[in-house]
Amino acid sequence: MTVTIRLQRETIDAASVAATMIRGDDGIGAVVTFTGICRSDENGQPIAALTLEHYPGMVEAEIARHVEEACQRWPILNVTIIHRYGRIMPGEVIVLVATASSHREAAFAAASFLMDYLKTRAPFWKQVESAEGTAWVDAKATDDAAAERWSASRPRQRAK
Amino acid sequence: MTVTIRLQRETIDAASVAATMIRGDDGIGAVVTFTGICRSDENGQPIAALTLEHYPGMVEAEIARHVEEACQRWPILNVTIIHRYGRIMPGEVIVLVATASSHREAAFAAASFLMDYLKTRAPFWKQVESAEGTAWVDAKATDDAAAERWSASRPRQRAK
Amino acid sequence: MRVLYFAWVRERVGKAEESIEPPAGVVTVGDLMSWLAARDEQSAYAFENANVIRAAIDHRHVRPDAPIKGASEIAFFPPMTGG
Amino acid sequence: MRVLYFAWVRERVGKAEESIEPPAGVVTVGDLMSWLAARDEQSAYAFENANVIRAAIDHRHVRPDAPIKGASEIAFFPPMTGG
Repeated sequence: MTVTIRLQRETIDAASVAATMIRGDDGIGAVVTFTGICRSDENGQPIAALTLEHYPGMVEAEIARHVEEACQRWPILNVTIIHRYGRIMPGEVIVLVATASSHREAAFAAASFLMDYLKTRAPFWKQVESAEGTAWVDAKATDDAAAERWSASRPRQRAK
Repeated sequence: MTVTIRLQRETIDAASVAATMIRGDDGIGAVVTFTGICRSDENGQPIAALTLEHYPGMVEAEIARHVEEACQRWPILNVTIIHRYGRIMPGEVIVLVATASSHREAAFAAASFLMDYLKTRAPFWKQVESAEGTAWVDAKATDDAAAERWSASRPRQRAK
Repeated sequence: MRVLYFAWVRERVGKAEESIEPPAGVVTVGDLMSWLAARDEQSAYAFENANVIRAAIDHRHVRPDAPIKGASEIAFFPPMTGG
Repeated sequence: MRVLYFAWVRERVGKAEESIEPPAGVVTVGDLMSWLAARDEQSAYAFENANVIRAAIDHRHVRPDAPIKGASEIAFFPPMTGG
């Protein structure tokens, strides 16, 4: 099993990742790749660019913890997560999550789980640049709800 | 919106599809790509190759109907489905489903829905070649169950 | 009426397609399977477990109780294993 | 103890990080936010809605009732908007 986690300022070459996902394991029958793309508008307003701030050190640790949890929940054979930071133009890939497994259910579930957690737990903050200046993007309640649905099926954590 | 459905004998270039998925719509924020890969074993037995038989004409019609249904259920902006037929070697891509939407939930759901239906409704039949000769692959009850889960949330069809 | 066979149904029947003219009493897809099975040993073998065989009329999946009237192409095949 | 600020918390506080030595009465993350907010106008503005601000101790998310004892790095930031 190969786990690749990369934070980078450079553009993401989604095409080259796909090819690497099935390497090293003949039992891989399914690969799910998610790419999150910078839209050209935010809440209906056209934007010029996004800037992503991140918390170096914690980002890697937080993503690694969620990859570990995904691997405990589903029989994952390879995982790649690449997340950009810095300035990103509309149409560019912000994040790529790819999961490989023997069967499709595990690959779909793990990719979806990892994305929900990246959205709500990985320390990144988006700022949009538009004609009206720059503004921090508000967190979405729908993203919290999406992440929350994975908690229902896991053993409850002890209250502190 | 662009819908691409392709049946082909040739290998699938998954990498080149990813790039085409965000073309033509600035509102695309999420692309989910599923690739189904020929494993080197089937039920624990090593295999030399797969051969996929299909029903030309019906395959295209059946896939188009399910793409249409996916577009009615979720706000999909682009869909690409490529399915191979003929002889396929271990490690090669058998099927590729890619969906693009503004948000990730729709892209994930539509890709998963389309794969479940391709598995159980699209007229393809797999034959494996191994040291013991050739054998038709049995349909899996788990695939039927996976496809069935989408029925619960849609209006029941009239009994005939 | 054209009949097509796929995968092991094709192999057992021994051909990929044929033209048939079933008698008036053959009304449904199920009737047609019984009628085909009664023709010869190979077809009998192909349709011996008729309940696992799927059918399509003019490129649409149908159940055994679907009427065949007006069909131009009927296909018989095992459960699908694509994807 | 190192304190880091991100996104609009950083902008409001006016710096990305600082070294602090809170008094003994500051036990939890919540206490620390109140103590920081009481220092100056900028910090007061940053922490005015303390309930929306998230915290991490040594790279792990924590709740406001988490004790800060033994922490070497505490970070404050708005809800995350990555992915």
